[in-house]
Amino acid sequence: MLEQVKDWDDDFYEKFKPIAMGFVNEAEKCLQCGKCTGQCPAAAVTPSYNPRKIIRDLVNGNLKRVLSSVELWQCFFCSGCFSVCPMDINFPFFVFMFRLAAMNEGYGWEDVKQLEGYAEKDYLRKGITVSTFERNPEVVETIGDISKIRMEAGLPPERKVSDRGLAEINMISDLSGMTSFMKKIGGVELLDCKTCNDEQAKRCKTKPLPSKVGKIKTKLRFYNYGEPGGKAHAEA
Amino acid sequence: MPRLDKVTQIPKPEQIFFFKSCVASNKYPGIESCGWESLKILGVEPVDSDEQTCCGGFVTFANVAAPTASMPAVARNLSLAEEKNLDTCVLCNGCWTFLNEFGHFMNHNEEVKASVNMMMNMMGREYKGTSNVYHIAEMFYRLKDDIAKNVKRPLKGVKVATHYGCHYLGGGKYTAIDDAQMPTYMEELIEILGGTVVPYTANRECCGTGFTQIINGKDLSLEHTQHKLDSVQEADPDLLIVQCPYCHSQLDRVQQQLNYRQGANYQTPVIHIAQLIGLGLGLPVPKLAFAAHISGRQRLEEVLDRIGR
Amino acid sequence: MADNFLEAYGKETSRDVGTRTMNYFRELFSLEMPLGRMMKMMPGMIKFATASKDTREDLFKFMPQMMPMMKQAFTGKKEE
Amino acid sequence: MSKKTLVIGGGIAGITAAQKIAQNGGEVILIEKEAELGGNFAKLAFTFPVLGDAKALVAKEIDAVKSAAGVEILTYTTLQSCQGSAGDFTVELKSASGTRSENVAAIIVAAGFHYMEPTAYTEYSYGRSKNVVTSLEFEKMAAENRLPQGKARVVFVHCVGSRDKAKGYRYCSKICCSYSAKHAIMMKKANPQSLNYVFYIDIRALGKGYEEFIRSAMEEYNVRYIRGRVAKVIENEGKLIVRAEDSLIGNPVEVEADLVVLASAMEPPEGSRELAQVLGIATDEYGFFQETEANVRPVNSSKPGIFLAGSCTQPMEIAASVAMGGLAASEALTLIK
Repeated sequence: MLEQVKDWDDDFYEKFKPIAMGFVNEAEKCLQCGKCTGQCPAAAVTPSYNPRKIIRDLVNGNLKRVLSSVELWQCFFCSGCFSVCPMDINFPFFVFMFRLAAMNEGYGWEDVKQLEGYAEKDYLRKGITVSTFERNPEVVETIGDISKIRMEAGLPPERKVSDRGLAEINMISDLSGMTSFMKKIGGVELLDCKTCNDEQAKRCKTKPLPSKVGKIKTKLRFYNYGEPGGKAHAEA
Repeated sequence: MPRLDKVTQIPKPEQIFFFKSCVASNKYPGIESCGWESLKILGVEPVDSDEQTCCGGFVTFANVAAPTASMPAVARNLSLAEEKNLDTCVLCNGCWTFLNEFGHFMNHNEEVKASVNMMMNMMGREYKGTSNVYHIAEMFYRLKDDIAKNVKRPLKGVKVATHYGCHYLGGGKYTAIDDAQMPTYMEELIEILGGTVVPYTANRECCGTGFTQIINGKDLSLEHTQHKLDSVQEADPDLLIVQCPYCHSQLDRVQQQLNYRQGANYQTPVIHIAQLIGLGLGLPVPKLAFAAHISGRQRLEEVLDRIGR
Repeated sequence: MADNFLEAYGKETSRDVGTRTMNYFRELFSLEMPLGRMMKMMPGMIKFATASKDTREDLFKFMPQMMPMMKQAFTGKKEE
Repeated sequence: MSKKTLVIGGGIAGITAAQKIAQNGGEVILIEKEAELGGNFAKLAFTFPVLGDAKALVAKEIDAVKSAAGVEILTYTTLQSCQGSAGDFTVELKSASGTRSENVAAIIVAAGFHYMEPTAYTEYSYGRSKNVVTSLEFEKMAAENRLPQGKARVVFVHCVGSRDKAKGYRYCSKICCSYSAKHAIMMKKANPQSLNYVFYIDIRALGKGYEEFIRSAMEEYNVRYIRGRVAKVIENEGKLIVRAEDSLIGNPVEVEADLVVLASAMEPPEGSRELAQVLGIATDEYGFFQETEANVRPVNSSKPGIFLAGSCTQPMEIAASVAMGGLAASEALTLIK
């Protein structure tokens, strides 16, 4: 499909850099050498994912393509690209910043929704992001009761964060807007898988999730950077 | 090769703020107890605080909130160590990178620091940026001479493979104590404890957790971890050493999942560097809390039988 | 349903998306404290004050610092 | 007043400058810190873009300068100090037998360059695997007939140390594209069964015959050019696994190679900053000697009477070094006559 270069927001990157709190830097120096993609674990399993192309589109200002892509949500945050980058571009920082931008456009909420529980139930209520609760029955069967193991190791049966500590992180959450942001996530209306045709279902990264009526409607993301790979797609 | 100039900068303090990790506390308590006890044996008194929470990086990298929510949480956790005038020792690569990176941003951006401090002041705290953050593996490498003196349970004939973890070496391109592509300090520690280092091809590959990919992009995550585990399996080590509880959880738990899903047979015990040091320093077996491990439990028992319980 | 991102966006250009994104981040990362933002923070502060006795005391200690900011937020002027 | 010229460096630029001055009746002292003349040129097997016998070519030039009247050649000699101004410099030369003082009218600096040791590139397993070599080591292997035999895969990696802010230099070393093509051709000629892959970012083949030379590598010698910087080289059971992105397709690729050749960057000669300090001339941010004006005064250093020649000013090929040596000689001659 033909894209119009005049539609690109050419100076977006220059405008964005100073307000991004120092998280988004150096992308203008990108040589397009491909060293990042060459060592990327995500690119090795799904060829459509390509940090080099995403950086290119960001600098060019082709925001429509970046923000509506599935690929933006496939980064492993391993920082391998940063560790080999000849120009010291810290790409993982770009990813979480532009994921925020994509969410502002209505993309990717279904991915974040699966993580919201950790923040709300564990981080804010207990102060610890990972709880002792095991979802996998096989794990429970193998290891049994974790508090017993803790006690044998000479630790209290449960690690507890003091009430004062909890009050403080809750206030941080309220004051920094995290709480209201999470309310938004809670009210996300997910894609209705019944309306998808086969072709779209094949492209879809989203698995059916309980939907909830709310203000935000998620939009279908696209594989904008090539054909998706990976075992899941090979079988489909 | 470790960057010795960086290693010598690490102090050998009498006390250190022991920063607990979410995964280590709630999934693999052995990491917490071994880290605590080993530091004690090596002459560093760990100090903790029950006000310490999750480091706060999770919410930003999981996109449940903007980085503006992580910064005050990081500042708050660091201020706990600052109140005690101590440096911070973390167990987890994630904590290391988030505390370091966000701390770096606040220290270099006065405006952000001021706005974070406004929030801190409301809670009667202040973030100054004086506490250095060290990974427990860095501390162990700094204290390697003390470790050599205190080995009670030599790992004779135990084949050990290493996995460093991306958030330490990748994110710490300029701040970690070793080279991002060819690290060797864990190998040195293993040799000090008397173990045999087993190299394998995918050593510097990511564990595959992908931070949140294991939750919302499971297929990609498992495929990559399988690639890594295949390579480990080929080298056939008795123990796979990690220095990050999150890598630990991925490499340990995914083995079982793959065995179940595909009828594979991955049985490599995964243990944290703190547990390995604890093992070498002769901590009692319950303190190592191997009961919380899922894969290769039998092999772990065999190793314990061989080197003495 | 649209087949690709160009169809999904229709007549909107990347420039429109860029402007929207910039406005979003400007507000998100703004260190200004206008009235609206301060009001949004109020429930959180009240929650913190009612959590326990020592949290309330700490918050009250902060009040003298708070007043000029409130004033500024209400009047919209920076105090000399 | 002296009529002599001091030439620092016995590489092709210094040799040329000394010859030209001698041909015009001047006297030259040519100092070289190593045992032999010829510099980096003498370490090569072939020239490019025309595959000529490098050893024979440089030997001819060395013979010419050795037999030229009025040229005194001092090997194992370095410059100790330098005083005075254009037309009247007092220099102290240090060798194993002691120091000697000379009065010279002009100085030509032709200190050459150094191939960067890519030890910082741990991702390429350099120093860990014996099958990962620099291009200079490849030249040596070719001369000693130690190239891999049979159906070997050889990977050539461009831009190791060049165009790399993090681990090397930001500049382009200019000649690596061409000499990697030369090496690929040498490999194919020495072992017709070999399969050669060149990983590049851009191909920079400027000048007469260069583009055709690189095209001939692709067209006649079946060298496969893949656009993408190599990300990592891992050793596995004697084989090297090379991972990179084929960035024209946009897909990561893996090559199982027997030999990896790193085209390491040209960097300023060792001790260039110290030499510049002794002479009192300026260097650029990397340590190359700084010319007063890049376009019309390429051989004039920041100090009158001291002239620059060859690759100690910037990465350059042999032909350009020779031309610059000639120009420096004619500038020096104006001070003598």
